[in-house]
Amino acid sequence: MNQEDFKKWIKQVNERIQEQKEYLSELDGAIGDGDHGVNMARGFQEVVNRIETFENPDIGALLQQVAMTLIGKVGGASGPLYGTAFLKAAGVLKGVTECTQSDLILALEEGLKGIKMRGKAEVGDKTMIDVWEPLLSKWKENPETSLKELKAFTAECMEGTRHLEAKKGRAAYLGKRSIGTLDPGSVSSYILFDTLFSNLEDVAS
Amino acid sequence: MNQEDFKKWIKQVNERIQEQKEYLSELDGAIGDGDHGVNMARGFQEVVNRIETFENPDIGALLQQVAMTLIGKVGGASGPLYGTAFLKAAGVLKGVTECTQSDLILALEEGLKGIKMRGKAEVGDKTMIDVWEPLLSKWKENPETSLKELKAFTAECMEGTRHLEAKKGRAAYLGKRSIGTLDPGSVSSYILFDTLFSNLEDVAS
Amino acid sequence: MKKVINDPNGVVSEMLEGMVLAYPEKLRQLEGTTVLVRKDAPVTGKVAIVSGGGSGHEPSHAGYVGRGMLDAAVAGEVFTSPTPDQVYEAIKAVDSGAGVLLIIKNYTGDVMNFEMAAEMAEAEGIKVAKVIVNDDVAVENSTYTTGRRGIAGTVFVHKIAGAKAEKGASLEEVEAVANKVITRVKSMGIALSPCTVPAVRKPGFEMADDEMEIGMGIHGEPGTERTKMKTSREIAELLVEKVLAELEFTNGEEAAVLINGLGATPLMELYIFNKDVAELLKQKGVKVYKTFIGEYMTSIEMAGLSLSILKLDEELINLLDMPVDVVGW
Amino acid sequence: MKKVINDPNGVVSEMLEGMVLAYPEKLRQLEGTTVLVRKDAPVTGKVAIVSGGGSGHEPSHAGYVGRGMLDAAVAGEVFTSPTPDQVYEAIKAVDSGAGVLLIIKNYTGDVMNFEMAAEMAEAEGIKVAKVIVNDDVAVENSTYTTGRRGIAGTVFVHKIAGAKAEKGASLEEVEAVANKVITRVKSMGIALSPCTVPAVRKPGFEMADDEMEIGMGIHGEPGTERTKMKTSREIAELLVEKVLAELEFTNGEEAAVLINGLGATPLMELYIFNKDVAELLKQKGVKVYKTFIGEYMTSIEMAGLSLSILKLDEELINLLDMPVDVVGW
Ligand SMILES: Nc1ncnc2c1ncn2[C@@H]1O[C@H](COP(=O)(O)OP(=O)(O)O)[C@@H](O)[C@H]1O
Ligand SMILES: Nc1ncnc2c1ncn2[C@@H]1O[C@H](COP(=O)(O)OP(=O)(O)O)[C@@H](O)[C@H]1O
Ligand SMILES: [Mg+2]
Ligand SMILES: [Mg+2]
Ligand SMILES: [Mg+2]
Ligand SMILES: [Mg+2]
Repeated sequence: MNQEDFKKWIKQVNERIQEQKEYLSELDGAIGDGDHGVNMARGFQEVVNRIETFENPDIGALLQQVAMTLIGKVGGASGPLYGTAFLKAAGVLKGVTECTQSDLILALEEGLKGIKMRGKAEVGDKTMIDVWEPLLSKWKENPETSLKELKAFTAECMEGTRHLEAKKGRAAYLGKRSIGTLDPGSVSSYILFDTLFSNLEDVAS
Repeated sequence: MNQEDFKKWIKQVNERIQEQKEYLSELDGAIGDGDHGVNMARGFQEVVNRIETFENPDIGALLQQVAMTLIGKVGGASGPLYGTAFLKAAGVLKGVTECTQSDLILALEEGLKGIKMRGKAEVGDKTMIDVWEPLLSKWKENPETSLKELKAFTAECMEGTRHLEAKKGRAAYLGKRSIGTLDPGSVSSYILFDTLFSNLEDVAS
Repeated sequence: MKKVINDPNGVVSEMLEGMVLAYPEKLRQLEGTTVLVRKDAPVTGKVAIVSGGGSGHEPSHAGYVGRGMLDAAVAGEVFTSPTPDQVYEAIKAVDSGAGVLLIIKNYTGDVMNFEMAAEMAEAEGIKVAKVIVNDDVAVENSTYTTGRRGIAGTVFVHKIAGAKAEKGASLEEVEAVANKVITRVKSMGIALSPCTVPAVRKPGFEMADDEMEIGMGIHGEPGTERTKMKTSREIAELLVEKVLAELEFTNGEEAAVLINGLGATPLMELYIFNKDVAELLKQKGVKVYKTFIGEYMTSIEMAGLSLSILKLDEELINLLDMPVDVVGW
Repeated sequence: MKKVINDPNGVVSEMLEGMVLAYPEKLRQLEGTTVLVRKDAPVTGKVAIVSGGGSGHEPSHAGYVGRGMLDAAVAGEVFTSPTPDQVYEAIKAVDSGAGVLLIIKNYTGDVMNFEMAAEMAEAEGIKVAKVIVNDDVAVENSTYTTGRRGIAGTVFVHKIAGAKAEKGASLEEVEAVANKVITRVKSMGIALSPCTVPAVRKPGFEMADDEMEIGMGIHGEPGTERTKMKTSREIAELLVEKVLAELEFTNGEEAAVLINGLGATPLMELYIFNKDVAELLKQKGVKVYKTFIGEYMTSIEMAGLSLSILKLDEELINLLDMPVDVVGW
């Protein structure tokens, strides 16, 4: 993937976030404060506005800009978390203009570490980590996994948050009442990865 | 009518006010502040509680107590108005133990004067006066009018307030929007007179 | 009806009790009445000020009882003028011999009940003066009708007459400054939702999701007109125009602006509305001396707001700025 | 959604503008930010205090900016923590060299964004301390989870830390007294209706006419439990018990009580509720030093209330009683 592919991916993420804005907010309304869709839509729209004119082929530089925009525009819990994730990934891809699958996995793993460092949550706490962590371990351990399979697994991870009781983030205050609803951040993370895998399909074909 | 008949009348007025409490408040809700039923019900209930033990055969004394209770318990516009009406009527019937029809008309006329003095309204302003004034003039001019006819005329006067634009009281602020609803005070005055005429029928028979 | 109450018929007495329990250093209840007086009433040598009306307008009126404002507030049932005996008790309790000013909002009921109380007090030899507040420009002025209602602008009368009395002015002087405020303050309100009198248990009227009432009173009574919901800017244009039409600002006279929430409207909306009002006033060359935003004269839990503008002069500015020790200012 | 607004996505900036227009002698907006600072910031030699969070809690937080309380308030989007760059601008603008205390409510988003800002400021050589308020006893305390939320009790932290800083205390001392308040203040709330984030245009959840939520936060998030509507007395029993379970009053220690309206609940109901709370506290032998009733930390137009109790000592009493010059206290 080159800088153009990354740009395309980010734009597609934005499109899907805009489409799913109400759905994400509705999920957050059920177990949080109802703003996740609005937050993500505000942030990614601004990201897309800014990268439009981004010319530097350095993928790390691009992701660094994405990160700073998310940090400065999303707010809430998801802003620093996604922001930190992109920031850490950018560090890995600094100076890289053509990113291989293993570069990508490495960068995303750094991103996950950033999320965990910032938010101090673990797998099972009903957060976006419940998508990131199992997905990235699976991908790393089996780099040959088909994109189709990865997509299905991402969806599975997202679905898996439904029966969890939230331990971190706003939903944690609901205790057992948080069970039965998908974690909104896991849904936005699903969108991120699902779109990534679609893009990799395109790049491959 | 003796003191017992007056007591009976007042008790029956109270019964009907309690029955019609919500209706009176609803009318007041449409063009005023929605409390006329509550106000009248509170006041007349207290009146009945107090006259229960009233022994003095002096009708004026009885009405004086009714007046003071209404003044002290109803509040709003209707409290001072009905209170003043009863107070003035009480003045006419001071020392009277057996009240003739002409005594009664005289007392009610004084009551009407009290209402007009206190509230400074006139016929046509969409207030209780639109029942009191035409009814009492008719009765005074034709003392032979049958009770049945008087009852029908009272209802007519009350109905007549529907098409009027309010000029006094809270409904006045609605201007033309006050047209189309009965004046709540006219409905409570209708109850007062309709019950009086039923009582006179009983006394006569 | 969903309210944090116990007995729908006991709200007034429980509320007064709750206030006295909260502010025992400021307020005292006259036993057996619905009257709250300044803890230190009667204040020797000072003209006393009594106001009141139906309940449901909190913090009006008891929230303005204290040094620099009212000496007593008389609470009626919800939206129902208090009865003359209650007002009479208030007058007796606060008079120190210097006389008592009654500040009455122009509603038939309030006027009649306070007048009857004044007659009773005068019969006892107490000097009583009355002023009648009629700041609501939503209704046309007419001597043929009841005239205009008193709404949120009344709190400026409380504040300024209260300051004047605190400074030791005579009853005539306090009455005069109260009347001065009354001629110089104009108000108008709008509502987005009705309110529910606890004893009635349902709202006074219904309102669709895209409708608003213009020219709202403060008793849950309908306004003068119903329209489609407007933006803050449009509402500001409407109210500023109506209010300013009756106030001429010349020679750099300054204004006090009161943006009053009716109960359910959050401060966020009042602040946004103030932005629009302030911009319009600036455009029209009206200089704002001071802005007050919050709940001053409410209609239980009605959503909506009113705008009041008071045209100031030096005397009024000084009195407006005098310190007060009350709950609601 | 029926609100007095213009653009649902522009409420925060219009609101801040409206506040500055209303209180130009108190507040100043940092250009290009959503930060309001004391007019005279930075105050030479004084430790500065910065707080903030999502908008929708008005008068929190900008309503507490001024002499004796906060030096800056950072406003996020409605119910959304402000971003680190905004908090960083606030820190820079108010620091006079004596250091800056950040008062943060315990929400993942607030904590992370304020922490990132603190890291940025420290990298610039500014001394920064942080305290995290977690007064809401509705949620069980647990180190395994996020811990408890910060709700209305936060305003006591603002007030008391603000007074301490105003008196010239060092950053360490101000931080210490803030933490002292945090360990001694406990709160819990209930809600009768949901609220609507303007940009979302519909309520976060639904609620039947006879239902209430117990253990409500201040972001329109559901409470910990839903029950049938209760009376004021029953609610008071519930909240007083839960709050007192975590505060031991010994040796005649006194309490400050805050009865905070969430937005749509009228003062009438808060006063009635206070009657019940005051009676229960008396029964339990807790002496109330001072009661605060009104809207201090709201959830836009949500109906409901919270109870906060702060266990006082002499130091806290003195600081609580110090004068302030802010809009919301
Ligand atoms: N400590 C945390 N670690 C990882 N993810 C978290 C954490 N806290 C919250 N999240 C994620 O953030 C999402 C909520 O984001 P958002 O609604 O935008 O912020 P807020 O909760 O501040 O309103 C949750 O659904 C969850 O996936
Ligand atoms: N000036 C007046 N003269 C005569 N009757 C009046 C006057 N003002 C109001 N009323 C009567 O009082 C009724 C309203 O009474 P009520 O609702 O109890 O008092 P309020 O208007 O103070 O709420 C009106 O329907 C009208 O008949
Ligand atoms: Mg959220
Ligand atoms: Mg009425
Ligand atoms: Mg009334
Ligand atoms: Mg949020």
